[in-house]
Amino acid sequence: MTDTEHDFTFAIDGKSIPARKGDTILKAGLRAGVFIPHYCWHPGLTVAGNCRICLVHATKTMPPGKPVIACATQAVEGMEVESDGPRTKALREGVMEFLLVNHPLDCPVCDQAGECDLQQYSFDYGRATSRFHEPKTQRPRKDLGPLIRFVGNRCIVCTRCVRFCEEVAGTGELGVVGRGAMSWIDTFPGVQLDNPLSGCVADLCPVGALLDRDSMHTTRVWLLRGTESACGRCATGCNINVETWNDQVRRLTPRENQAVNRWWMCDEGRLSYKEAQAPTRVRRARVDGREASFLDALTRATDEVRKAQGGVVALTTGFATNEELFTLKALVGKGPIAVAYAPDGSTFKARDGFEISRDKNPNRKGVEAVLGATDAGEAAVIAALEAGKVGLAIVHDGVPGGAPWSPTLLAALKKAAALLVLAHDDVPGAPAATVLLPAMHWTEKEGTVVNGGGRVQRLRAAVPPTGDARVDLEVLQELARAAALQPRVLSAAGVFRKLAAAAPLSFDGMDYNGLGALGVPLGEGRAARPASNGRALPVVDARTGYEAGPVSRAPGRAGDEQVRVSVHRESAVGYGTPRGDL
Amino acid sequence: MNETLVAVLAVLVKAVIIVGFPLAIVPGLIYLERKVCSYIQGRIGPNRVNLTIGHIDYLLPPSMRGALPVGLARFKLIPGSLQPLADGIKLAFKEEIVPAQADKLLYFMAPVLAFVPVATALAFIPFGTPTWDAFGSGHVINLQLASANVGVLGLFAIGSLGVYGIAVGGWGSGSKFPLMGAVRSAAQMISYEIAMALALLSAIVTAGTVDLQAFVLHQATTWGGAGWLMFKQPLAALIFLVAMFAENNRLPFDLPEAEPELVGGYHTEYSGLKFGIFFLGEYTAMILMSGLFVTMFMGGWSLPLLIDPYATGGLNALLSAGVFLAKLFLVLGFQIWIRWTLPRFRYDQLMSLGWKKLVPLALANLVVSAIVLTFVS
Amino acid sequence: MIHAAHDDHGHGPHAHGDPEPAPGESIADRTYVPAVLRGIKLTLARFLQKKFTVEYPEESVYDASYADRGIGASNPRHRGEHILVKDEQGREKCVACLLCMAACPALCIHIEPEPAPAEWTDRERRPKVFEIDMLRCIYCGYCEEACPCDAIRLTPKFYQPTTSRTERVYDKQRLLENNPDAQVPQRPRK
Amino acid sequence: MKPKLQATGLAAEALRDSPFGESAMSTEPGLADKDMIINFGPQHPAMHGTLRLVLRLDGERVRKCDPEMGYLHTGFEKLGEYRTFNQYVVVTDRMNYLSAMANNIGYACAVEELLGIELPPRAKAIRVVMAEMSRISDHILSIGLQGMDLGAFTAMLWAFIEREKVYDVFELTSGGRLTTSYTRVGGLAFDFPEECERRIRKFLETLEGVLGEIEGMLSHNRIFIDRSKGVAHFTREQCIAYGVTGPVARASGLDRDMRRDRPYLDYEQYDFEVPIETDGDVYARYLVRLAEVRQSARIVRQALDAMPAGPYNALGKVTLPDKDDVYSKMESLIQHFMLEMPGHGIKTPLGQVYHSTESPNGELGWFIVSDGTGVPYRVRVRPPSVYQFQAVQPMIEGRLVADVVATMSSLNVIAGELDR
Repeated sequence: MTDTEHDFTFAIDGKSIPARKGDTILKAGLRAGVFIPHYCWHPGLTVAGNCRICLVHATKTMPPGKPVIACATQAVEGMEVESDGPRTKALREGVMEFLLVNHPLDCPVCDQAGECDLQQYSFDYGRATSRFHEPKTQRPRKDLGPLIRFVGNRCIVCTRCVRFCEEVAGTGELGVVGRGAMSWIDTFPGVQLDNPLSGCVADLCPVGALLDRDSMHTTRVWLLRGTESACGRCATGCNINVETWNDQVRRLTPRENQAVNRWWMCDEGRLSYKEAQAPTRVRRARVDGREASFLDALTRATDEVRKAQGGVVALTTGFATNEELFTLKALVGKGPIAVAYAPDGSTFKARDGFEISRDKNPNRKGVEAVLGATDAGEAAVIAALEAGKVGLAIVHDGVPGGAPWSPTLLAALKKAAALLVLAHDDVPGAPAATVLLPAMHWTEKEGTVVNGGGRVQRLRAAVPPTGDARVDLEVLQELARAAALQPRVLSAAGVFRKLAAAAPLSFDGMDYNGLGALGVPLGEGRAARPASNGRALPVVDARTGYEAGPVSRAPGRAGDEQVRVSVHRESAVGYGTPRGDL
Repeated sequence: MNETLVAVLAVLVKAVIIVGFPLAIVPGLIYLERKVCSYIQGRIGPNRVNLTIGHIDYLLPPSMRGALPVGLARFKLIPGSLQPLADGIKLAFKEEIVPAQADKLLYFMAPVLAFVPVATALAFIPFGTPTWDAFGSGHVINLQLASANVGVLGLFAIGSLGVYGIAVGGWGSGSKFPLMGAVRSAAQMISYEIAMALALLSAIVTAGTVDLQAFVLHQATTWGGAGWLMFKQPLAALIFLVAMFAENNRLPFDLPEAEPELVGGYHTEYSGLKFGIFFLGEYTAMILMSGLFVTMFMGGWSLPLLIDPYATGGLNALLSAGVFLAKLFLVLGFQIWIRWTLPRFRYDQLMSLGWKKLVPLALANLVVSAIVLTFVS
Repeated sequence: MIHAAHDDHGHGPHAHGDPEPAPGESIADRTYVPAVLRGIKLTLARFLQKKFTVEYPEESVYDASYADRGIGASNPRHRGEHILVKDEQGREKCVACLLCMAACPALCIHIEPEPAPAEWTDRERRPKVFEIDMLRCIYCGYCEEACPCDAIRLTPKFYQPTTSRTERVYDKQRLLENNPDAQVPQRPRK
Repeated sequence: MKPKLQATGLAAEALRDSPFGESAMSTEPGLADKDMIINFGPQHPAMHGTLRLVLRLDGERVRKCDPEMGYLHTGFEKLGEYRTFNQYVVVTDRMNYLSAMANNIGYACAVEELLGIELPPRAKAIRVVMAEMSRISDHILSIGLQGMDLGAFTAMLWAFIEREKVYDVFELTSGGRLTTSYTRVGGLAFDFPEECERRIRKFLETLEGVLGEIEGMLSHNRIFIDRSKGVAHFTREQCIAYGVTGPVARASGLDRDMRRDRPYLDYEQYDFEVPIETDGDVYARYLVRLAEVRQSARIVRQALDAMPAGPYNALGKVTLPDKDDVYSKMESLIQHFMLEMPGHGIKTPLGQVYHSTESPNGELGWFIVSDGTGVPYRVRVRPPSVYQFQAVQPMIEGRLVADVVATMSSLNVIAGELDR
C-alpha cells in the first residue's frame, strides 16, 4: 500500500502499520506483513471471532487492558497492539491448549498433517507438553456429501465451512450441532453437502475435520509438488495448483486470484484431472490403423504434410491453447480451420460473485483472438474437402471425451487424401485416420489460454504426457517445419512471443513469463508489463531453486519449472527484485 | 646286501628326502608362521580347515548325516592344520595374470630360479650322524646328500643363485614396484653376503674346516660336546644371524617385499602357482639358512649326552636327525617370532648397518679370532 | 620405566633434565638388542594371553560368554534389519503416515498408502506397498525415530546375505515376518 | 590416433611415459638421468583410503611429489543442502570415518550455535565422553597404523583390539559401531546407558597397560626411532602457513587446541594438558598422539565422575519429544510431526555460523549458512585432513620412498574428508 492509500497508521509490536478506515487489526497487519495467527477468520468470509487464537493486547479498546480478537477489532489511529509479547504468548498457549484438549492423536492418519494450521500454531505458539489426562470427547465421523468427509473429533468448530455454505455458495447446508465440547458440524436433516462448490470446505478447514474424499489416504501433502496453472475445464479459468506426486496428479486446489476465482473452484473442475486417466484415452500412435511408434507415426505425418503441398485444412476446438492455434494457423496457411466448441453446461453463481461459466470451452476467447471470426470455418473446410483439394486434414482434438464435430464435417473428412488425428480420446464418427497421434490433457500442457473474462493465463505442465503422447505444440511445429514454414521447434514461450508480435491488438506487449501466476487481461499487456526491465525472470529463493534437481525430494508447493534465477533471499532483497520479499 | 646297491639306493632315498623336505616342511612352516603371528596378535589364526572326522558325514547319504556323535564329528585334530593345503589349492586354481609389459621368458623363469638353487643347496646340509652302517652292508651312509669337503663354499655358490630369481622376477614383471624390489634385493643380498661370509670365516677359522659334517663333529667333540660355535664365536653367530634375516628377506630386513612401500616388491605382479613357487622358494631359503646356522653354530645334529657323534646305529641316526629338526625349527621359530615383533629398516639404514657395522665388525672378529687362535694353538 | 619417561611429554622429552638418555639413545639401544628382547618379551606375554577373536558364525559378540569384552547380550539399540511391527491381531501397526519415508536420509523407503478396509475400525489408512531397499539403507535408525506408531523398528538382526540384489528389497510381507523375536516386546528407546 | 591427453604436472608425465616404457627399459645412454614416475595409490597398501601421490623418483629418492585427491568423492557438502539439519548427521559419519562420533558432535555443536541453544549439562558431559572416546579410538589406531606402515604389524592389531572395545561402547550407546549417528541438533539420539559407564571405566583400566605394550614395541625401539626421528620434518611456521592443526601441529610446537583455546561443551571445566612436542617429525607426532590418548582418558574419567543427571536433550521445540509422549499427548505428537515433516522442522534463523571443534585429527570446522528454512543453504566443512594432505609434498620431497609411508601414517589423512 502506498502512503496515499492509507488513512492512518497504528502500531503492532512497535512496527508502524498503515491502515484504511474500517480495517481490523488482523487485516491491516496481514497486509503489512505482520502475521497474527487465525483459524476462523478468512478474507472471503464474514468475521465470526470464535476461535480466539488471534487474541492480542491493544490500547484504545473497551474495556481497556482486556485482550481483544484481532480479527474483529477495528484498528484506530495511534493504537498500539502487542502481538508478540509474553502476555499474548500466554493467551495463545491457553487457546492452543484448549483446542488440543479434545483433539485426537490423528496426525499419522490425518491427511491434513503438513498443511494443518493446528499443527503449525501448536508448534509456533503452543505449549510443549500436555497437562490433559482425561478421556477425550467422541464426536461423529460421517460423509457429509459426495466429496466431503467429516471427522468430528478433529473439528475445532471455527465455522468457516458453515459460513462458506451460507455466504458464498448460498446453499446453507451446514450448521453447528450440539453445545460446548460436544458441538460439531453437520448438515441439516435431509440435506447433503452437494453444492457445486462443496469441495472448497475441505480447503477452508484449518484442521483435518473436513477432508476431500477423492484424494483421501493416497498421499501426503509434503510429497505433493504444486504447479501453478489454470483450470482447463470451463471458461472461468480458475487459478489452481496442480498437485502431483510420482508424476501423477493427486489433487487440484484453488489459488487465490481476485480477478478470476477469488479463493474458490468448482467440484467439477476439482475432479477433472481424472479425465487424463480415462480408459478411452488414446495412448499409442497408429498409422493406417496399426499401432506404431510415435516416431514412425510422426515421420508419416510429416511426409503427408510435404505431400499435401499446402492443401491442408484443420479442425480444432475451444480447448486448444493459443500457441497451438497459432501454429495450426501457420500450418494451414490460407486454408480454412473449423473450430468445434463444447456445448454449454450448467452454471452456478456464488453470492460473492464467483461464477461457474456456462461456456465449457476454456479458450473460446483465445480462438477468437488468434484465429479471428471462425463461424465460416466449418463451411469452408467442408467446401475444401468436397472439392477434393485437400491433401491433409488435421484434426486436433484435445477434448476429453471428444469434440462435438458436426456429422457432415466428419463425413466430409473421408474426402481428404490423408487424415492426421491428434486426439485425446476416440473421435466418434470420424473416418479411419491415416495417422493417429495421442494428444495431451490440459494438466500436461504448457501454453496460454484466454478465459471468459478475457484474461490470458498460463497452463503449466504438471505431469509428463500420458502414454506415448508428446507435446502437442511440438508435434504441430514439427509438421510446420516439415512444410518449411518455420525453421525450428520453439517452446511455448517462443511461440507466444511470435503470437504476441503477430496479434498486436490483443496480445500486445505481453511476455510469456511476465504473465506471472495470475495472468494478464487481453489488450492490457503493455500496461501490465514491468516498466523497469524488459523481461523479468522470476526470482526464487535459493532453496526452491536447487530443489528442481533430481536428487531432492523436498516438497515445493509452487514449483516454477521455467528458467529461473536463484538468488539468496538476502541478496534478492538487496537487488530489489520483483519478488525480493521471498 | 650289495654295497654298491645300498650306496645307490641311499643316495636316491636321500635325494628324495632332500627335495621332498622343503615341500613337506614348508606347509608346516606356513602353518607355524600363521599360528604364531595370530597368537602374538591376540587372534586365533587358521582354524577352519581341519582334519575333522565329521567330514565323513558328507560322504554319507543325507539321511544318515549327524549319526556320528557331535563330540567326535567336531573333533579337530590340529585346528587349521589343512590351511596350507587349502592355500596351495587356492594358489593352484587362481588365475595367472601375466602383465602386458612383462618379459615373458624372464617372468616365467623367475620363480624357478628362486626355488631350485636354494632347494639344491639343501643337499649340503648334514642332517644326521655321518656314519650309519646300513643293514650291515658295510656301506657307511652319510646323512648328507652332497658330502663335499668344501660344503660351505658349495652351499654358498649354489644358494646365492637364489637372488637371481628375485632380480629376474622383478625385472621381468615389467612393473615399477617389482623393479624397485628387485634392485633392493640384489643390493641387500650382496651386501649381507659379505658380512655373512666374514662371520663364517671366523667360524671356519675356529673349526679349521670347510666341510659341514666336520663342522658338526668339531662342535660335538670339543668342550665336552658343547663346543658350539655360537659359544665359541658369539659375535660371529650374531652377525650371521642378522645377515641371515637379511638374506631371507625377513623382517626387519624384508625391504624387497615391504608391502607398505613396494606393494609386494618383486612378486607384486605374480599370482597363482607362480606366486606359490616364489613363496615356496622363500621358505626353502629360510630352511636352508636356518639349517646352515644350526649346522655351523648350533652344533648341527649333535646334542651332548644324547647323541654319540661316532656311533653308527640306526637309532642314533634317527635321533640325531630329530635333534637337527628340533634345532632347525627353533631357529625358524625365532625368525618367525622376530618378524612379528620388529618394525622394518629403511633402505639406507639397512645398507649402513650392513656395510658400516656388520662388515667391519665381522672383519675385526675374524682378525681377533685368527690372532687368538694362532697364539692359542 | 617406559611410562615414566613419557609422562612429562607435554613439556618435551628433556624438560626436567632426565638423567636417563632419550629413548633409543643409550649404547645398548643402539645395538638394537634391547628392543628385540623387549619386543620378544611383550609378544610372548601376548602369545600366552586369552585371545580376542570371536568365532563368528558359531559364536557372536552378543553371546553371554563375551560379556566381559563387549556387548555381551543382544544390544537392543543395535541398528540392524528392520521389522514392521504387528498388532495384537497380526496386522501391521503401520498407518502409512510416511514420516519414515520423509526422515530417511538415504531415500530407501517407498510406501504407497491406501484406505484401510472398512472393517478396520481403529484406523483409516494402511500401506499398500511398503518397501525398503536394504542395499540403499544406511541403518541410521531415523525411520524408527520418526515413526509415531512404533510400527517400524530396527532390530539386532544383522546376518543378511542374499544371492541377488532384488532379494534385498524387502516388501511388506518380508518386513512383517523378518525377525519374529523382535515383535513382542516394546523396544526401549531411551 | 591417440587422443591428446590434457593434463599437467607429474600426472601428465606419468600418462605420457608408458609405465615401464622404453625409456626406462633401454640401455641407451641417458638412462641415468631418467627419473621414474610412480603412482603411490590410489590402490596401495600404505594409502589409508584412496589417496594418490604421484612420485618422481631418482632411485629411492623422491624428487618431486604431487598429492592428488578426488578418489573418494562423496559430495558431502552438496548433500548438506538437501538434508535437514538432523538428516545431515548421518553424512558426517562418513567424512572422517575413523572418528564418526567426533564429527557428529562437531556438527551438532555448530548447528546449536547457529540456533543459539544451550545444552543441558548431561548432554554436554555425554558428548565430552563420546568425543574423547572417539579421540582415543582414532589416536590408538593411528599409533598402531604408524607401526604397521613401518613393518610392525603386531602393534597395529593390538591397537585394533582396543579400538574394538571403544566401538563396543559406541554400539552400546548409539546402536552403531562405525557410523554412530549419535547426536541430534539439541541433544542426543539416546541417553547414555548406565552399563556404559562401567564398561568405559573397565576399558580405561586396561588401556594404560596396552599403551605400555605398544610403547614397548615402538617408543624405545631403535629401529622405529631410526625410521621416524627427523622424518617428514615440519616447522611450527610451516604448520601455520599450511593450516595444519591437531596432533601434527602440536608435534611441531604449535600450541593450539580448540578444547582449551576456544572451549565448547564446557571443556574448560576439565583438567587436562595439551601435549606439545617441538621436533616436528614423525616420532614427535607419535609421541603427541600417545600423550593425547592419556589426556583423553583423563578427561573421560573426570566427565564420568561428574556425570550430571537430568535430561539429555535441550528443552523446547528443537528436539524430538519423548516417544511415550508422542503416543499419548497431542502437543508432543504435533511437535514430533512438525520436526519430522519435510518443509517444517527446525527453522534456523537467517544467518551464518562458523564453529570448530578439536577433532582427533585437528580443527574440524563447520561453516553453515542458513536461509531460514529447515535445510542449510550451504554447509562448508573445514576438515583437518585436507590441510595435512597438502603438507605431504614439502614433507617428503627429497626423502626416500620408505619415508613416504611413515609420513602418510603420521599425518593420518582420511580420504573420506578430502573430497567434497
